Amino acid sequence: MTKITPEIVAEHGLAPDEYEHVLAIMGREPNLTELGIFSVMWSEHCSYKSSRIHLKKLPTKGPQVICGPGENAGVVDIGDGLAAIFKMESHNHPSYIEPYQGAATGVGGILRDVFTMGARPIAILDPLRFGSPEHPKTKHLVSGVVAGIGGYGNCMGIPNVGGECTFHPAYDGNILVNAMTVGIAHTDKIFYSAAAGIGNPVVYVGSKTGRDGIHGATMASAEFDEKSEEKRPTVQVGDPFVEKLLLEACLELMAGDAIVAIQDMGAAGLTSSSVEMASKGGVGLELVLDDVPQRETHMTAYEMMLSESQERMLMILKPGREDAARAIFEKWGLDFAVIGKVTDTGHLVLKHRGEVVGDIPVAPLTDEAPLYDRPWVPTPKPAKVLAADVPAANDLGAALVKMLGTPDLCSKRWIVEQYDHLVGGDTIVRPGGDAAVVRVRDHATKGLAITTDCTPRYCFADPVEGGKQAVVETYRNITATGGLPLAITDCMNFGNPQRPNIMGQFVGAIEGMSEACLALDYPVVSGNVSLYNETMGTGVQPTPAIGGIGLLEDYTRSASIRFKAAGETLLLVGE
Amino acid sequence: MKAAVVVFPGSNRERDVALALKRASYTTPAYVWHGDTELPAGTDLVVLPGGFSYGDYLRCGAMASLSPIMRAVKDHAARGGHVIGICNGFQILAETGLVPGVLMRNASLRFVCRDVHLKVETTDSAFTGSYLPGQVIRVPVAHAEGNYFADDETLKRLEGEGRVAFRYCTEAGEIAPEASPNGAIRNIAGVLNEKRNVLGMMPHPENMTETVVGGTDGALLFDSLAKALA
Amino acid sequence: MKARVHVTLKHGVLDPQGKAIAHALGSLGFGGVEDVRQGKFLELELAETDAGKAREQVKAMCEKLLANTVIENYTIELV
Amino acid sequence: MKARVHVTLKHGVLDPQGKAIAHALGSLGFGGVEDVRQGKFLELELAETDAGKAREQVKAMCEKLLANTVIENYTIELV
Ligand SMILES: Nc1ncnc2c1ncn2[C@@H]1O[C@H](COP(=O)(O)OP(=O)(O)O)[C@@H](O)[C@H]1O
Repeated sequence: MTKITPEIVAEHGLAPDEYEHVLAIMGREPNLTELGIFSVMWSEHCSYKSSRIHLKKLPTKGPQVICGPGENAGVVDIGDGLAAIFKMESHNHPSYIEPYQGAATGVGGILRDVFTMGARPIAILDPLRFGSPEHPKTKHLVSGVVAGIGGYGNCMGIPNVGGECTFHPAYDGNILVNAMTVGIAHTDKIFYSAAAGIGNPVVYVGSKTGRDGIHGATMASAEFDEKSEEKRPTVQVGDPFVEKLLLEACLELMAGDAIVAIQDMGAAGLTSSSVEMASKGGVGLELVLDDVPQRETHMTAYEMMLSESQERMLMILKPGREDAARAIFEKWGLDFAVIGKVTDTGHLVLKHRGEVVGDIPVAPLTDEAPLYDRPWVPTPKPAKVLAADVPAANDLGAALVKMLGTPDLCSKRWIVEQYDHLVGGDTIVRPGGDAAVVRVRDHATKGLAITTDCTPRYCFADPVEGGKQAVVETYRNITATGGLPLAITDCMNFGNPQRPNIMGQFVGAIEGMSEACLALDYPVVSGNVSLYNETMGTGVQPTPAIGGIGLLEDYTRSASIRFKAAGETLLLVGE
Repeated sequence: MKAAVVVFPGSNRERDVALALKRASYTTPAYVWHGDTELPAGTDLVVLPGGFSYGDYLRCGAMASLSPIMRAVKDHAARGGHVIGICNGFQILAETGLVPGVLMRNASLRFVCRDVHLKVETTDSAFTGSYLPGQVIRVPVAHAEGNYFADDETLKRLEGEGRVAFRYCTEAGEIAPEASPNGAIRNIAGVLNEKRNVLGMMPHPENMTETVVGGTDGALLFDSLAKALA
Repeated sequence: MKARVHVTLKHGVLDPQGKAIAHALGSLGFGGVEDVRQGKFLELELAETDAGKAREQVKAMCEKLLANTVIENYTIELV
Repeated sequence: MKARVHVTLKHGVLDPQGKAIAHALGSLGFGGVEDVRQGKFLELELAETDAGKAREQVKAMCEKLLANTVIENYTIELV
C-alpha cells in the first residue's frame, strides 16, 4: 500500500492542516483512494471553501422558487403544473488546454445537470470571454471553443439561443467558457439527489469509465503555471451521441416511478455523485467497484473513483425495478449496472476484488469540509469620470461606425450560425436580440425569455456596482422581450481568492448582486463558482456572469429588436 | 395522409417534422423505431428526420442506413410509397442509394444554421405541388455536411429529368455560388429519385411553418403532401 | 488479429477538408504544399486468428459500412 | 515528395466514433470485433525534394495544425 507522504498530500491539493483534519475524521491514515476522495471533495470546485460564506448572502427565496441552490439546478414555477429548471457552469481551464473538447464537455455537463432533475432541455446559452484578438492564441481558442459548443449542442438537438462573446487582454491566459441550460419539467415530476431506502440498489448508467481526466476536479482549482499546457492530458473527450441517448433513456425512465434519486457524474464523477447522494439522504452507500462498467483494463479503485469520464449517471432505484430500468437503457444501447446498495452505516464503503478498499464516514466528509473566510479588501472606489474630461466625438457617425466594428460590439453571426438555434421549432426570438424567447413545450401559450449578461469592465472598476448592473441588465433584457423576470443563475469567474484584492472583488460582486436581486424580487436559484482564473499572477477581470429567465404568458406577444416597418415611431423610455 | 416518422438513435427533429405534418394534415404521424422491421399498415409517407443519427460518426447517415427499418423503407419506396429525408434523413437516403449523390463536409468546414433562399425547380412531385414553378422560398438550414456532390453523368440525368427539386439561390432567385451555404455542386439543395416518390433535401421546411417562428414558406411542402396523399 | 484499414476518396472526388487543410497550412506560412487529401484510418481488433478469413471479414465490413464505395476506396492490411 | 501522415488518438483517450462503429458492426452481424479505433490519414503533396527537410516541415505542420497533440499522436512517412 502506498504510504501517504506530505508530498502525496500536497499533490492532492490538500493543505497540511486540511490533512490533519482528514486524519482526525478517519482516526487513521487514509489509503490513497480515500485521500483522493477527500482531495476532490475538499477541492475549491466541489467544496466552495473560499466562497461558501459569501454565497449565503444571496437571496434565494421567492414564491416562484421550487428549489433553490443546493441541487443539480434551480427550479422555478412557471404555472399550470410546469417548472423551468436551469443552471450555468464554467469549463474555463479545460477549454484553455483543449478548446474543442473542453467547451464540448462543458455543455455536456450542464445539460446533464438539468435533465438529471427531470427536465427536457430547451435552450443553451454560452457567455464567453477571450483574450485580446491580437493575442496569438485567441483565434485558435475562439474557433475551437465555438466549434466544441456547437458540436455538442447541435448533436444533442438543443437550440443554442444566446450568450456573449467579448475580448480583453485580461483573459489572454485564462479564457472563460460558461454555459447555461434551461429545461422544462412537470412540477410533480422533479427528481432530486438524496439517496433513500436502506437496501435500495445503486445503479450506474451511461458510458463506461475510463482513465479520463483523473484529477481534473483538482486541476480546475489550481492556478495555472507555464508547465500546465504540457501536463498529461486531463481533458476528457465528450460523446454527445451517447449523451443524447442518455437524455432520452433517463426521460423515459422518469416517466415511470422507479427512481428514488438521481445525480449526474460531473467533475469528480463517481466520488462526488455517490458522496452527495449519501450525504443529502443521510445514509451510507456500499459500492462494488468490480461492477462499474470499465473501458480500460486493470483500473484501480483510485482511478475509478476519480475518473471524469463523461456521460454517466448514478441512480437509486426502488427495489425490484432494476429489470424494467435495464430494458430501457439497453434499448438505447447504454451501459446499465447495479453497483451497490444504500446502507444505514452512514459510511461510503468501497469494495474491489473482494476487499474493502475505502471506508469513509460521509457526514464529516461533507459537513466538515474546509470553510475559509479569506481575508479581503474592498476595491477602492474609482475616481469619478467627468463628462468634461472626455473629449467629445466630433463626428458621431464615424464614432458609431468605429464602435460597431469593435470585437465586443460587432455582429456575432460567425458564432451564432455555428450553433443550431432553431432545432425544436420553438425559437420565437432568435439570437441577436436582448433576450431569446423560446416557447414552452406542452403549453399552448407560454414562452420563456432567457439571457446572460455581465460587463467585466464595470465589475473591475467597481465590483459592487458591476454585480448590480449585471443582474439588472438581465432583468431589462427580459423585460424588453415582454417577459416577467423570474429568477437568475450565476457563474462567478474570478482570480485567485488567496489574494485579498481578488477576494474583495468577489465579496463586492456578491454584495451588488444581492442588492439588485432583493430590490427586484429576482432570486438566485443556482450557480457556480470558478476561482483561480489566473496565470502567473495575472487574473481575469471579475466576471460574475448572470443568466436570467422570465415568463411570457403569451409568446405570440413577444417583442423583438427589429424595426418592423418604415414610418414607425421611436420612443425613448427611462431616465 | 398516414405518415410515419422514423426515429434513429440521435434523431432530433422528429418532433419538429411531426408537428409540421400535423399542422398540414390534421393527423398525428406515428413514430417508428429504427430497430423495427415493419412500417405501420397503410403508411403513405415515410419521413427520415433531421438529427445526428449515430452521432454522425464514420459518415453521416451510414450507420442509420443499415438499420432494420430501412429495408421496409426501401420496399415502401419500391412499391411507389412516398419517402422524404430531411437533412440527416437526406444523408441516410443517399447512403442507402434511394437518391443519388453524396453529402460531404460543408466547404467552410463549419456547421451552418441560418435562413437560406431556395428556388423551387420542379412542381412535378407530391412534395412540391403546392409551390409555384420557380418560386423563391425562405427556410433554414442547420448542418455541417450538406455539400452535395454527384458525378457529371448523374448530374446530367438529374437535370435532364427535372429531378433537382430545390437549389440555393439569392433572395432575388439567382443561382449564385455565394447563395449556397455549403458549397453544393450546382447549388443543389434537394433531389428526387427516378420515380419522383422519394425526396432528399438539406434545408428544414419543418422549421418554417408558422408566422411566429419567422415564416410559412416551409408549410407549403407539407400542404403539397397532404393534398397529394389525401 | 489486427486489421488496419485506410479509406480514401476516389480520384476525382472533391475533398473539401483536404482543400481547407492545404489552405490553412498555406496561411500558417507553410509554403510548397501542393495538395492535401484526407482519409480515414481504422484499426480493428479481431477475434479471428486466420488471416484469410479475417481479410474476407474486413472486406465485407468495408463494403457494407466502413467505406462508401461510390466515392471511396479502401485498403486492408493485417498485422 | 509525398508525405503520409497518420493521426491517432492517444492511448486511453475515449474514441466515440470507434466505439459507435464497433457497436454498429456488431449489430450488422459481424461478430468478434473487439475494438475499433478511428484515426485520420492525410496525404500531402510537397514541393520539397529533400527528405530531411520535408520531414521537418511535416512535423511542424502536425504540431501546429494536423494533430491535436493534447489528445492525438501522429506518425510521418515519406514516399
Ligand atoms: N454562485 C453561486 N450562486 C448560487 N448558488 C451557487 C453558486 N455557486 C454554486 N451554487 C450552488 O451550489 C451547488 C453546487 O454547485 P456545483 O458544485 O457547481 O454543482 P455540480 O454538482 O453541478 O458541479 C449547486 O446547487 C449550485 O447551484
